[in-house]
Amino acid sequence: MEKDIRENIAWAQINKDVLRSLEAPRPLYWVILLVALAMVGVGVGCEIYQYQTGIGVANMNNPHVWGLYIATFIFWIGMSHSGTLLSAILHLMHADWRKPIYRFAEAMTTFSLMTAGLFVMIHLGRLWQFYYSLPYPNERGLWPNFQSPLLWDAMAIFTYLSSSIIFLYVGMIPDLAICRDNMHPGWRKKLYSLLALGWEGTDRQWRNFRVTYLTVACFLIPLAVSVHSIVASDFAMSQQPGWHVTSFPPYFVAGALYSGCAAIISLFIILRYVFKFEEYMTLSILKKTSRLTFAIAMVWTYLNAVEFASVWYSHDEAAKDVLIQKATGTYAPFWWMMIFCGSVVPLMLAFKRFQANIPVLFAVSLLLNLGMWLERWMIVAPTFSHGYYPWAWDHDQWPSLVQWGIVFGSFGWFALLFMVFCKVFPSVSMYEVKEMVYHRSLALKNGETAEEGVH
Amino acid sequence: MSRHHLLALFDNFDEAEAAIVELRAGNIRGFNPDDLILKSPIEHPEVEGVLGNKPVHIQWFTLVGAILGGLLGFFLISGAQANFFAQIKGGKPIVPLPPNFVLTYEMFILGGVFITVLGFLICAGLPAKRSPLYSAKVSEDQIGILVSGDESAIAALKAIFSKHKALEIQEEAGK
Amino acid sequence: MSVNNLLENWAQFRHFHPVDDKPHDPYKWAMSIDLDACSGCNACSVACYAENNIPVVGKEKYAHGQAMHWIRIEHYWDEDIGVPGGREFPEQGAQFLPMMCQQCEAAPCETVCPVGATNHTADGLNSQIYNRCIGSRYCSANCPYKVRYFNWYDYPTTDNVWPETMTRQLNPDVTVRSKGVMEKCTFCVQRLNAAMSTARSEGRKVHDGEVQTACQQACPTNAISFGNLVDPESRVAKQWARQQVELTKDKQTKDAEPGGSRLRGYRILEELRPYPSVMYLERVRESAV
Amino acid sequence: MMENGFNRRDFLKVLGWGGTAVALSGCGNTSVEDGRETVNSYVEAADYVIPGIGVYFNSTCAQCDAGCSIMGKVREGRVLKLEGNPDSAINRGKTCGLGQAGVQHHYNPDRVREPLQRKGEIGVTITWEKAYELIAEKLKDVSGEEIAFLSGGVSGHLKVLLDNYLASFGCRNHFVYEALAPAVVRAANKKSYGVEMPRYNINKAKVVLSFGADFLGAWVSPVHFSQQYAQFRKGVDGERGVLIQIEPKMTLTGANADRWIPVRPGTEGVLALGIINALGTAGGDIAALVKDYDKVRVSKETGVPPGHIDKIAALLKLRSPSLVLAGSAAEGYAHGSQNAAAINLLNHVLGNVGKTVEAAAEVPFPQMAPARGNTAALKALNDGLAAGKYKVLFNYAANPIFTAPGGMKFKDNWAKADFKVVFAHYMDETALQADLVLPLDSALEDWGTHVPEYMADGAQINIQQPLMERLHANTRGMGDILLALIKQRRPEDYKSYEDYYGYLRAAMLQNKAALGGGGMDDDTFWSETLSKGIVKLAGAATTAVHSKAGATDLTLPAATQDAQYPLQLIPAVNVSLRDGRHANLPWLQESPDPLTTIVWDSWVEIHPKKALEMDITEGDIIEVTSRTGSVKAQAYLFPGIHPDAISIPLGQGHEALGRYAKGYGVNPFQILDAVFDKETGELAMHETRVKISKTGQRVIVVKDESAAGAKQIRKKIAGRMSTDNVDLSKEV
Repeated sequence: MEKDIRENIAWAQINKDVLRSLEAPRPLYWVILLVALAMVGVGVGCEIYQYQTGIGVANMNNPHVWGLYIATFIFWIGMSHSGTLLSAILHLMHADWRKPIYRFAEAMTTFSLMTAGLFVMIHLGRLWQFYYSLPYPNERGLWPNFQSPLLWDAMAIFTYLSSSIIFLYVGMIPDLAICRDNMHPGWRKKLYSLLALGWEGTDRQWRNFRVTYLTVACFLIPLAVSVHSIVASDFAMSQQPGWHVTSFPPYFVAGALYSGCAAIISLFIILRYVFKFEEYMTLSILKKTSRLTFAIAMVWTYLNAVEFASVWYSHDEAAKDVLIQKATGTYAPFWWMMIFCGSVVPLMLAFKRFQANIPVLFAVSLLLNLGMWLERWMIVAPTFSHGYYPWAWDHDQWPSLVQWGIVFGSFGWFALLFMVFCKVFPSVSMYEVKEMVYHRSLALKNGETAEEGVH
Repeated sequence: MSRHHLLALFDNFDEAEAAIVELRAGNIRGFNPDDLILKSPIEHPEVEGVLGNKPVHIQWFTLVGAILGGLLGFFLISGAQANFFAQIKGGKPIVPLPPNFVLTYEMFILGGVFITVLGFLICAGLPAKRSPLYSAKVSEDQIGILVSGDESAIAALKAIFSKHKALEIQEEAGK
Repeated sequence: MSVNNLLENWAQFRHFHPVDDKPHDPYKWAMSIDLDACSGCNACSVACYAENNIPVVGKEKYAHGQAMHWIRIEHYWDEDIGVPGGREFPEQGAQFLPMMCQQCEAAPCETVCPVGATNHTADGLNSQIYNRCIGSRYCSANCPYKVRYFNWYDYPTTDNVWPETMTRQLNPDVTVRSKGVMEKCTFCVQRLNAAMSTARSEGRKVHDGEVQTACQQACPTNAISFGNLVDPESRVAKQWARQQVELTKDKQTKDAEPGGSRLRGYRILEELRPYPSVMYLERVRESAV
Repeated sequence: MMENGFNRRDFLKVLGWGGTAVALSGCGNTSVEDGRETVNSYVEAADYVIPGIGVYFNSTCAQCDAGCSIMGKVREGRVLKLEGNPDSAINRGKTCGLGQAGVQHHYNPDRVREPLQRKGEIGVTITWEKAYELIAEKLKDVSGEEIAFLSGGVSGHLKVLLDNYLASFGCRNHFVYEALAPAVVRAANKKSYGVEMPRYNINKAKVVLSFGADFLGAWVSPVHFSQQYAQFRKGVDGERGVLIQIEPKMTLTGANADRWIPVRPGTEGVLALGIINALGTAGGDIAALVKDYDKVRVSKETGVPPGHIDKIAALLKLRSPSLVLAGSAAEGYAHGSQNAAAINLLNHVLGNVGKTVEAAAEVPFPQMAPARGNTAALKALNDGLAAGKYKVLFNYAANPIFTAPGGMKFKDNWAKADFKVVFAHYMDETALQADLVLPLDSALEDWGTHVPEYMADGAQINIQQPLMERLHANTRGMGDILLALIKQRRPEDYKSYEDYYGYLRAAMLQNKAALGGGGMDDDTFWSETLSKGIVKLAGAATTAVHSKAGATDLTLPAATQDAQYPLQLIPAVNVSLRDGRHANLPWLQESPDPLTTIVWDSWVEIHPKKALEMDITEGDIIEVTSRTGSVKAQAYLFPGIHPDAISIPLGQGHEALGRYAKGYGVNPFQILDAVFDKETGELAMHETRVKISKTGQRVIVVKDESAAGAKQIRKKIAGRMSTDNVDLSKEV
């Protein structure tokens, strides 16, 4: 059996390999960065146009008051859940194969949350009044409406984003110290010195560090679940057919983990190549991630089926109409595409030969992400097109190029942030890889000793 | 009486552990076994037993933070509703419990996380000035044992370190 | 102090509305629309444009579904007309229906607004505060009737919406809404406020017929009645009472009568429990021809 | 809400009308001249000007000929909104959408603001003095017979002044033209009842049988009829009125009917006779007339199932009185007069005459009575122009180049007159072809008296008064222009009248006693008259209606087939746009057509069955070709039309008239054949036959109706009950 990591890898080598990623990536890195920058340019251009002209240029209308922005918002929120899955849940479960890959997954969490947050603002008709939705004491005595699921969203995202950043940062402190110790004097050294907070790896620091990390991880798990449940509440708490579904919160959480895992596979493959992390991001870990993704895909498929079945079995005519509309109406191609990408494509992952086949996995992960993006769109748009009030049905609304441009730009924005992060901070956790190597070599030694004892 | 600081670096972790055991058991005059600090590149829970009973208090910070966060959340929100939104919304009461519970929950977590991290910084003594006896090797692949003792104990300490194959022993005469 | 306030008045803050709340006093504005009288002529809609400074968006934006008509005239045909296997002609005519904000007592739009820009007023209106609105459009998303209209563009500065001389027609009692805010029928709140203010300064209540909404005033067939539901002598209150439609019910007692009620009053999508303030009277069809 | 307790003369003085010269502002409390606003002091404002409070002034709606009385809400010198005047017997405080949009004519950005003289292809701004001189010069060498004056319907003192002006040079060529007037019905009524327009008591009828009379939409006096209709629906003694509408294309009234019956276009008269036959109550020569119109034949010719005819007859017999109306769908044929006569005959047979068809009151000043517009006048003018009879042509309140049927070639003939003066609000199609364009005050800036063509209860004269100061300094009221012109001819007689206001006031005061002001002093009477906006004439004379049917020499032709042009074109009258003069009002353009909900465009209405035959779907651009011409417009599938007919609404398709009208839709007037009613010489609007073909292009129809196609999808949205199940007796 392949190993998750080579046990005899020298710790100094680990430092060297990871620190190299901060300085000398492959040329593809710069290509990605430039492409991302160009995409951001498109998005920003569209947003400036929309800001100045009015959100009507997105071609939304009555009843389609929400468009791709909200769908993409959910998509990015969903993507953020993978980091928590890998760093918090697997941490609690002592799955140590997460160690080489959790750092970038956490970074993904943070940056996809930031991207999602942007969409909330882009979506607003009066972006310049965004701060009205924040609960801050003011001389007018005005508060936001705490009953609104959108406000819960804001609170949850704020909590999640700040907790994620803290979690990411706290977990990175020992690595920052390594960077500090190894960098030549310069801005980087200053930055790392500042951020490392004087970490020396003393037993007191490690002791408190361990408890803190564990505690925050414990908080993060219910937080992550609550965040996507609350995003689901934006829909489930409303009265609209197709949204007012009890199973939405778990369904959203499953979808979030799913899309996050798929994104991790994509980024895994990219980082592995760009930063020459073949030693750490091994095929064995990839295989485990694929299996995890497959499992979550099946959970998602099940919850999807549950949603359809409960709608179908109910007497909620309006909700049933929306479901029929999804499957047979204007959105049918996208809906079936979603089913295909979300439920059929992951079946590939059940086959061993594909589980570590990089080209196949890359394609599959992109398709899964496409499927998950479509899923969010298929939650938002069909209900608007086919609500309670037949006079206000509109099956023909199509998002304008401005809308597509901003959605497109958001992927560039995410890639830009993520890639810059990976170049500035160690995207593989050095100290944890060392722990992994240490424990595995210990286990190996013990195993050998045990075997010797048998002989 | 001046105190001296010693930092010994080991690349064999078992030896380092053995050294600690010996230091603590040795009853060296002028050296308090609690004046021993382990510096390591990774976390060593198994060494902790050797280091003696050193409790962690972060969970108390967590508890207080979470409770405070939750209470603040609930009363801030309900108070704001009661004062400002003296208008009915959608047939719901002015202070509606389900949304307030959701927000209280979020604030509970937020308070918990923030105060835990605050507790971490306090308990771990961060941010800290780096001690003069520090080697970059400690963040790479070696374990450092930092001891401080009276001048009289130095020789005994050095002997124990050397016995356990310390790669390097740094010494500093402190205050 | 807010916590004191909270603790002292706790019971008051936990009242549910409208189900176990005190009735509105002294005003609860409500409407009733007789669909048998409504001829679908659109006069109400044009009057509403005139009264409430509603922008004319033009053909292109109308085509995108961005029309702003606060009150729209819908028509419904029998479902089996002009389709294969169905009847050839709509021999029963159409059923016209003026649809505007139903000023729900438990409005789905109110709870979801993140900034509290839409509220329930003491006289039973669903109000919209334009300068508080940030344009999240959640209210519209959650409106079952889809009667909220969003300012997709900055209409006051858009070409040919209010060019040079047209601006002088704008009603100074009503705001001209800018880009990015939600708007909807207000039951002509500017008229209500003026009437209530006059009545207050004269130490009395607004009496029935003293204030009319723009649509009601224009309606050539008097299909629209509007007034104070609290005042038992008002025409609207009498109509609601006669039709046995109760504001705080999601299922009217009369509908449980065996064989169905012989009364015409009903409210649209009542079963969703928004408790709308507009009662419609069913269209009548002659059975002899 | 009415506020009359102030001195009206102050108001007038403030508005610059108190007695100074015709024009200019200067002493007003606002000045909008040149787009500048003057800062006003409210310290010494007149007592009715309260900043922030709207004050209502009464006037008369000029949007159509119905003569509804309106109150304009005036605030800080601006008129903001029009409401109905509750004292008017015609509209009783109500208005239609068209009336509401009256302010948009006033504030329209495309109004003509200066007199324009043609110089080649462009219009050059000139002064009013120059314009008057030019007219005087052009009239100098022409005889009265060489002058023609084309106008829309006029009444009141304007008509008097106009008649006097034309008489001053012996001109008898006043052509009163309305493109959409019920002229054939008027003639038929005159024969059947002895009056052109009797009073129809819809509210007293238990059954209304309407042959294409869109009385809720655009026919005669829709706001008045809508009120009657509401009473009719409430019913007499709890018995709800029944409306049966018979027409080939569903109108708004048809959409409100209990039974809408599509009839083969042009066979309305046959059906009317068939119903008389089925009633079996007529005797004498009527019985003889209808004896051949048995159910089988009538059903075959009209396409109405025999069962329907029986049902209608049974209902009419059972419920009396009833009312039968002949509307524009029935009169628009070469045999339109015959159709109308046959329909009117039904009222006689049913004994409705004298009950639901009553004599209308008349204004005892024949010279003020409305000059009723028709299309025969246009034909006469057109013939004259074609023959080169007229050298100078005036045009007021009509847009003949837009509304004349294409078959008349009116635009070519128009050019044959040497000098054409157009009194215009806008540069419409006709004004564009003028040699001199004189800008008019809007209806909300002008003075006038109007005698409604259709009198509700009792006779009345409507007062029109300015609701605000002139928006543009260089426009003039039509009355003032006429006064200036007549002073050129008869300066002595008119020198005492400074302006039209002075003339009007003097003329009204002269007849003070007859106008109900006996015993009042002049100022009080005048002030009260203006404040009421209506002069009700108590005890005005009525002409009795004939209670006996007149001669019934009816000859109704059988429907013909035309293989080359298989479809009948029904030019539908849009409730808002009418003959196109309101197409530049954005509120109306954006107000959806009630039946199709289409906005800002024209469409070709076609029955789904026919569309299926021709493989046409909604939004296909189809070409409609008549013998006269062709137009292209989007198809709209609509089951409320006879499969042998198509319909295009009138009013769109402007090539001028400003930003809100130009370039939207098509103008079906262009393809109307010049066919005329045999008896009256009126244009037979529905007599054009067309063929249609697909062009292969398709558009998305811009409409309010949604993807659900106006269906309720199992929800109770627009509820409906049968009369069997409803208890209307105790309704409030």
